[in-house]
Amino acid sequence: SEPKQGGILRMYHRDSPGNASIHEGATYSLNVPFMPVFNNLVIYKQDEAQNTMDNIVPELAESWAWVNDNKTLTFKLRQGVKWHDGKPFTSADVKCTFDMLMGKSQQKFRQNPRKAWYEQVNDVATNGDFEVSFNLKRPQPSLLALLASGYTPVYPCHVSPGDMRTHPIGTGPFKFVEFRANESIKLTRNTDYWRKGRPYLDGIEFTIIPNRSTAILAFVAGNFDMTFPTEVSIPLLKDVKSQAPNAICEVEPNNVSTNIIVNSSAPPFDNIDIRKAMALALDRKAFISIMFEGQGDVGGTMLPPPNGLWGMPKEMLQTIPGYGPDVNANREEAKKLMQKAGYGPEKHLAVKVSTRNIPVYRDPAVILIDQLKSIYIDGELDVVETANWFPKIARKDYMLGLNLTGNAVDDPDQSFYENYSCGSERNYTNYCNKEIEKLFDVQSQETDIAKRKKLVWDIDKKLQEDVARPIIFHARTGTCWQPYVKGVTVMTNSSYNGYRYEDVWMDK
Amino acid sequence: MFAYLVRRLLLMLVTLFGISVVIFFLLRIVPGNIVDILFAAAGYVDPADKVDLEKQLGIDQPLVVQYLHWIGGLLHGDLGYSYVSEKPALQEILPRIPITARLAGLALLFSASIGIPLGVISAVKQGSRIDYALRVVSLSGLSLPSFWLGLLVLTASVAMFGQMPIFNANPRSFGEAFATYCIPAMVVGFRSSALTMRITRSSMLEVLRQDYIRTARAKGASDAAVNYHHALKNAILPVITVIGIEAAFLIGGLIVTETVFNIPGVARFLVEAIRWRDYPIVQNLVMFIAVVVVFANFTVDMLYAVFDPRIRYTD
Amino acid sequence: MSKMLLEVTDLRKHYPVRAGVLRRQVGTVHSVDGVSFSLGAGETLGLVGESGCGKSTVARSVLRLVEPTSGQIRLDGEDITHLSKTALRPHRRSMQIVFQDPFASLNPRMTAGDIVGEPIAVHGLATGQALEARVAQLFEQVGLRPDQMRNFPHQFSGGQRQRICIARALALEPRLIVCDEPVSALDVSIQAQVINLLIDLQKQHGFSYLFIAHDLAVVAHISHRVAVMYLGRIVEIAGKDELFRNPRHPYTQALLASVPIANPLAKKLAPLVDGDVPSPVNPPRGCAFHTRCRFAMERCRTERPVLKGNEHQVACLLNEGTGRGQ
Amino acid sequence: MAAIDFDVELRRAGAHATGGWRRMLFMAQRHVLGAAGLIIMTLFVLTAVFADFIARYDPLTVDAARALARPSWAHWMGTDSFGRDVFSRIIHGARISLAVGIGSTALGGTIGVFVGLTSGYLSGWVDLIFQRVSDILQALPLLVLALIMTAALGPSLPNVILAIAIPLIPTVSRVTRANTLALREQPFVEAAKSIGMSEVRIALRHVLPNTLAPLIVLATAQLGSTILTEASLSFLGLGIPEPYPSWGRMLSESAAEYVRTAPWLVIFPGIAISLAVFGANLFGDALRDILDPRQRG
Amino acid sequence: MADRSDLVLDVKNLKTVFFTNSGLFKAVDDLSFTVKRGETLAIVGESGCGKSVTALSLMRLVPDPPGRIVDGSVLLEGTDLLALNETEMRKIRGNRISMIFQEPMTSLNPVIRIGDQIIEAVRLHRNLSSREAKDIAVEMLRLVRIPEPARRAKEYPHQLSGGMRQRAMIAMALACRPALLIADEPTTALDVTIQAQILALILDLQKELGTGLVLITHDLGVVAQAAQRVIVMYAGRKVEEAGVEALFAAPRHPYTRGLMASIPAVPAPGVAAPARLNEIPGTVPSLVRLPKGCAFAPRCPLAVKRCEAEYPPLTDWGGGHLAACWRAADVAEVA
Ligand SMILES: Nc1ncnc2c1ncn2[C@@H]1O[C@H](COP(=O)(O)OP(=O)(O)OP(=O)(O)O)[C@@H](O)[C@H]1O
Ligand SMILES: Nc1ncnc2c1ncn2[C@@H]1O[C@H](COP(=O)(O)OP(=O)(O)OP(=O)(O)O)[C@@H](O)[C@H]1O
Ligand SMILES: [Mg+2]
Ligand SMILES: [Mg+2]
Repeated sequence: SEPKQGGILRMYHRDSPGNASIHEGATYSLNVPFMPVFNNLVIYKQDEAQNTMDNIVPELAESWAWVNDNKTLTFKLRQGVKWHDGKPFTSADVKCTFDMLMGKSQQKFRQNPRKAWYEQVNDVATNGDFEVSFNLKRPQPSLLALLASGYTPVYPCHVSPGDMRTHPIGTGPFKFVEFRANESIKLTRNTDYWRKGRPYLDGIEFTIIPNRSTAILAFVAGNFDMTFPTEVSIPLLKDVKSQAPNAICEVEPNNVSTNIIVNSSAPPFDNIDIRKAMALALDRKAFISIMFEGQGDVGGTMLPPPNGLWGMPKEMLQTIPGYGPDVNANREEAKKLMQKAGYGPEKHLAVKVSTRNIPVYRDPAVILIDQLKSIYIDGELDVVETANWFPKIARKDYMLGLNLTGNAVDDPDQSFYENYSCGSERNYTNYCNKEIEKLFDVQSQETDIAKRKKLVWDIDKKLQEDVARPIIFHARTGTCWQPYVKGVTVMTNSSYNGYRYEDVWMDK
Repeated sequence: MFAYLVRRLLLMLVTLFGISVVIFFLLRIVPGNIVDILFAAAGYVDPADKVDLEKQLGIDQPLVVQYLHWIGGLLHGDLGYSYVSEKPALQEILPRIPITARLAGLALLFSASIGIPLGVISAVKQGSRIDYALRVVSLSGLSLPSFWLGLLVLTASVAMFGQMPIFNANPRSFGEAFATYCIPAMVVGFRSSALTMRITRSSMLEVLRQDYIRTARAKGASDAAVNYHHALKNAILPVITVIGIEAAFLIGGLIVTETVFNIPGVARFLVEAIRWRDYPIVQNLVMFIAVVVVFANFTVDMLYAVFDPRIRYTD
Repeated sequence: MSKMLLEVTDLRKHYPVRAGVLRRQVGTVHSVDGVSFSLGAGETLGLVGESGCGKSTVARSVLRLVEPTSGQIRLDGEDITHLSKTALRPHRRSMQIVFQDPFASLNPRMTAGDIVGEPIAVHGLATGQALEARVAQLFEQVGLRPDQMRNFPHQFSGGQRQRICIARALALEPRLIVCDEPVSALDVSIQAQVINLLIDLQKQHGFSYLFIAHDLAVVAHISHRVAVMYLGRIVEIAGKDELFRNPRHPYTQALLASVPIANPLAKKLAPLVDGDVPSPVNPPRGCAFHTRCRFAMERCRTERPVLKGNEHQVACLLNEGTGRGQ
Repeated sequence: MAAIDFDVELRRAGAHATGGWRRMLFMAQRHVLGAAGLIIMTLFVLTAVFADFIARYDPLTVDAARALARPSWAHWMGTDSFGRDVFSRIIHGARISLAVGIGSTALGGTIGVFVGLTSGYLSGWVDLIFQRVSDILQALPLLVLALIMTAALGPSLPNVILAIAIPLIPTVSRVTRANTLALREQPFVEAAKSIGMSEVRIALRHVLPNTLAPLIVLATAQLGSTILTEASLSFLGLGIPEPYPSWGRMLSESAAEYVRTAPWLVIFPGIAISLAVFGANLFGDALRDILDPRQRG
Repeated sequence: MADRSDLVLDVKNLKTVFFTNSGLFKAVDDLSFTVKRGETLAIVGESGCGKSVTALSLMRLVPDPPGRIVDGSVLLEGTDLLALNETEMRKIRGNRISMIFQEPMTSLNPVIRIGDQIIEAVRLHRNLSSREAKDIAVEMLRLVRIPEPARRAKEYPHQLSGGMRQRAMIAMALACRPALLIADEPTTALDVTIQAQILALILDLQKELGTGLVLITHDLGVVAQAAQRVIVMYAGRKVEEAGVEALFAAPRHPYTRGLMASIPAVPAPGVAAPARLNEIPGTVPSLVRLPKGCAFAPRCPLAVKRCEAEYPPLTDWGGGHLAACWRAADVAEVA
């Protein structure tokens, strides 16, 4: 049926975000409520489930072009767009935004977690009010993918970063109304939106409910039109289905990998044999069956196909130690390695497995510890409060850590550089392999997708074989909404990019 | 009396000062600060940024300076700014207080209005079936984890009415007000009503053994007059104390209940603030709670004097 | 009065009444307000007076269980008023106390044997077998069976408990025993047993007793000399016979007249005084008794009488300080 | 006048129950609820002590194949999502919960008694300071204090015990202090003083034993509430961490996801907690009746 | 016991027991006595012999459990109190029969004003406005010689001294002009000088109102001064009853005699050294394990075989002097 205008979409929010500034955060708790306030230069098509290069569409840019041997990316900007406070949008705003992201401007973000995305950008230049160019040090086709992420909104020049944290101003389909920490976030329709006829909704209201059972109960009871995206675990999904059979639920990968960070700079895991043995001991199927009742994916660094664009094919994956189907055989091999390292049935290796005090971290850690028992490793869980987690990891004050890595964009550049390049802030394991790093650059510059894929697979395989940061699984989670909610698309290879909500409408 | 009041107030100030020291330094002992958390949320840290941020928030200064700064501000009514929301702490705390206050008030009311009469009945009928039944019920009230009770209530409400009481700051109807405040208050109050009942019972039993009860009987007073006029008047004193102490414990119960019922009151806010190491919020909130508790105790003492003519704080 | 065992001179014990913001002292309970007396070896001094007049406070002060505000306590000529706790310890052996309430005087969680043996153990006078033997001997001395040593206080009757208390007091072979109303809580027929026991023990060992009671007849029975207290002061002190034959203070006379005589043919009771005892916080100025005294003169309201006389001392302004004759 | 069966009345009053066992049996009859509480407590303690023998499975062994099994002969209380046997976890959980309950009560109690005794005995400055400190501790709500403590120390068994124990101190010390002050006035304490006994010895030998009865009553009541506090801390994410199967965490975590789909995960830990707390309170109540001399009929 | 119509109280074979966990306490065993209008009957005996329980039994206030009146009758002005139901009894309590308790400190409700406590007693039984009741209350306070009665009526018990509290108790007990007043050790907790005042007051008022008085005490001195007739109790039983002069002149029961001898008297002049008192050896027996025969036998210097085997019946030795002793005849001789 035809989309209808009107209605306020009521959604619960899982957690109170610290502030309202998307650029200063690294959690989709920020993207979901505040993406609707903004526009990007370009954006992944919001009604397509899979983020691909082909699905990128213009937003504040009307068009883009790669010029100068693919070293310059030029955008023609949309005219007549107004910020929510009425000021006109121009190229200066774009320049301001990216200068700030690159740390080049006077004003500073309190935190700037994605600075590394613009490593290859020399500068951003304006050409009149409605054209900007990104000048690169070397070709980087995937820059466009990064710009299309929900993490890359354009900020207004005339609003300070501090104000953006408390009262964001954007050009997007919804205007920010209020944000009451731990309570609610309210958005209202931007009647002046440049895209005529959008959004359909009169507004969006998020009620912050950190307690999951309360939230789900409220959804089931009809207090909400939609759950927080990708927050419904598999067991809860069953619960929802049984209580509200009409609700529509989708379970999709969210491109978050659960992995083990290994401190290879200190004993015992400085010993590659022990690292390898550990990798061999993993029974990934068991993790997936326990955590997702089977609905999860085994893969390497990159999200596996078909949802992921860059993941290794299955056959290739199975050649990596530890990925073979015969778990017992793997573990026999692992035991040998352990014995080589001096451990055995009489002499167990005591290991601390550190992780955050959140079920999605803790639960796989419990399984991990159980699995390590089979190869003479006695794991002890070391639960760390969020506040102390990062400093602890940064201090290298751990042996094994169980970690979750979310990928904002299904693109190797984002994953590889961030997590595996020497000296990267988020390379928690300090894995540093100059040869592989060279390969990162090679694949990054490759414009031929097929060739790039090959390169990426090889890199991914090597990373797994080095046991830098063994990937256990890629999770899947559910999103549910009431049957009258239409136009929701749950993206299948990212959970950061699909929340513009301008196409969502309610049939009631 | 006046001298007593002044003395009490002075002691209260000493206590509050002590609390401010304890809470301030306790929080600083807790490893991790807001900067760590912010960067943990961002998943990265640039040491220079970190230093900048610490400077900006003033947490690089010596603790004593920070403490004096806080207290100095407090005395001028300036509670500082929340590290997280960057809004004035007062502005964050103030709107949440009435919500929790209403909940707490209702819970106490519920606790007293159920607990006291049942306690009297149970004491008067000591050893009877009613007594046993009431005691078992009240004990089960004390044995249920309050979050569990809250969840049960919510689940039952959804299962039976297909509706869940979701907090609404400005209830439009009585039903909504009931759902918003009364149900959670009853969940909290249930536990403390059990306590109130028990203490009323034992206090009544104690009083019923007193000589003056026998005197009242010897006058020919009826059971009702003996129990409610002569006994309860005396037995109520310890009950008041317990209800006063409950006021402090209530905060604990409210933390859990506000979480379960998703009520944006101060109790849950406090927990969030502790998680975020949002010192300005935590410090000021704890101080606020302490002031309430200290005043509750004070009120109890004053009530004592009202109910018991023997106590006339003359010194 | 050369060889006195106990000499108490101008003993005062004031308890502060505190009030106000700074808990400043706003008043004083004049529990004991200038008491002097002495007690010879083998002698019994009776101390009577109404409830709250400071008898127990005198007793406790003598034993240094409370610290006197001022005054002097000499035991065997040695001033013990200001001795430190350690210096006092050896003297503790010379003086012991028996309290009024035999129920509260015994630790309910100790056996009778342990209670009686404790002083001996504390002073390291005996251990093991010797200790046991000594306790058994003490039990026999106060008329208890040694096999009762293993029983707990609640298994004894009131009179027996008071015997345990006496045995405990005897354990250190003191020369002075302060008896603070030792028979007030006992049954009439048991009271006589305990008094007899005390008299017998005195005859055997030559103890001195400071014997406190509110019952004149009991005091009269056991004492050689009797002191009458009123509101923290001794108002009259004399040999027993003298005092009963010739009470000079109007208060003593009222006390004597108020004792109901167990003879229906005797003169009926006629209360000689009206009203209640004033509070020791604000004792009346002048003679403390003037508010109830039938013979109060103008002078009594302003002037405080002092104890006068030799053998028979009295603090009364009547008849030039000799009190009202019979 | 209605006929009165003296024998029946006497039996009811317990006159026939003389001597050790019969007396205890009578007490059990008179305080049925208390006896029930004692039995529950004893069972839990035995369970905790012999957990290794009673539990049929390792409480920590994960087994994907048997995840979320309903209660059956093989798994009396079913299994959780990790395929761990719920019965075994509850059995082992008794250790944790009782360790928390008894540990924190004992720790808080001991310190509280020490503080209360010293404070009541020394009075003066020490007393004044102790009292102010306990005022301060009392004005900080228990859960808030526990929250900050666990946040400070990290959630581990000893830390949780400590965090729960500290708020107990002021309560216990106040009761002890009040008792001490009352006992100090008792003639038997004065008698001890008069024989030249040292103050410390008097405090330990005469005062302490006589404050014990009310403290035991207080402790049994506190025992229950500490177990509940642990559950609440677990609910707020600050309780005993995995892999220890604490009842509180078992309940609070499965309550969120499995109330309807796998209710056995919620029901059994819930019952275990309530039963333990219930038992402790029942026993505490009866103890109070028995130990309180004024209650004796 | 000549004129029955003159009797206020006629107690027959009263038996009150306590069912306790250490056994059956026969606190009052087969007790009979009468009180005439305006007469004072004293009940003496040592602690625990059942005096208070007797009083409570008359008021039907024995705590149940553990206590129970199991036998006998209590006729107050002809009505058997033990046959009344609770509501009827309530109308009589505080009205026709009232009581003053042993402990003036604890027997008044600490949180209710003195005046109000008296007013309550009045209004429970008289259909009066609160104004009128208040006047009566103040009048009663004046009657018991409390200075400034109107002001005192507004005070709380703790503001009064012990003696005044006992006066207030008396005022409350007499507010409805009862036919019978029971005074259970009304002066034991007071000082001698105050005791003398209170006793004189009670006796005065009794004379004035013509009330029958049961005066319970263990002080033979008080008995001698106040009573017309005396009952001596030992271990729950009446062992002797006589007119006060007859009793003091020639006690017929060895216990009474022992009691009289063991009470220290203000000494006669001339006795220098303290003299031993006559003591009754042994201790009061527990009420649970009473000997089969005479309860006093184990302590009795005159005891013979028969005493241990058979309980002696109360026998009239002339002039209404009753005693329960096999050797009552010999007592006088020995004395
Ligand atoms: N620790 C104390 N603090 C304040 N006042 C006290 C204290 N001890 C005793 N007093 C007061 O001192 C006065 C005398 O008390 P004391 O106990 O010596 O009297 P007493 O003659 O022994 O009385 P009783 O016959 O009742 O035993 C009383 O008014 C009492 O209230
Ligand atoms: N509530 C009770 N429970 C059990 N036994 C009781 C109870 N009240 C009284 N008794 C018993 O009844 C007996 C008589 O007690 P009662 O109070 O009449 O003695 P009394 O003569 O008044 O003594 P006193 O002079 O001490 O007041 C006592 O031995 C006592 O043990
Ligand atoms: Mg005294
Ligand atoms: Mg009595």
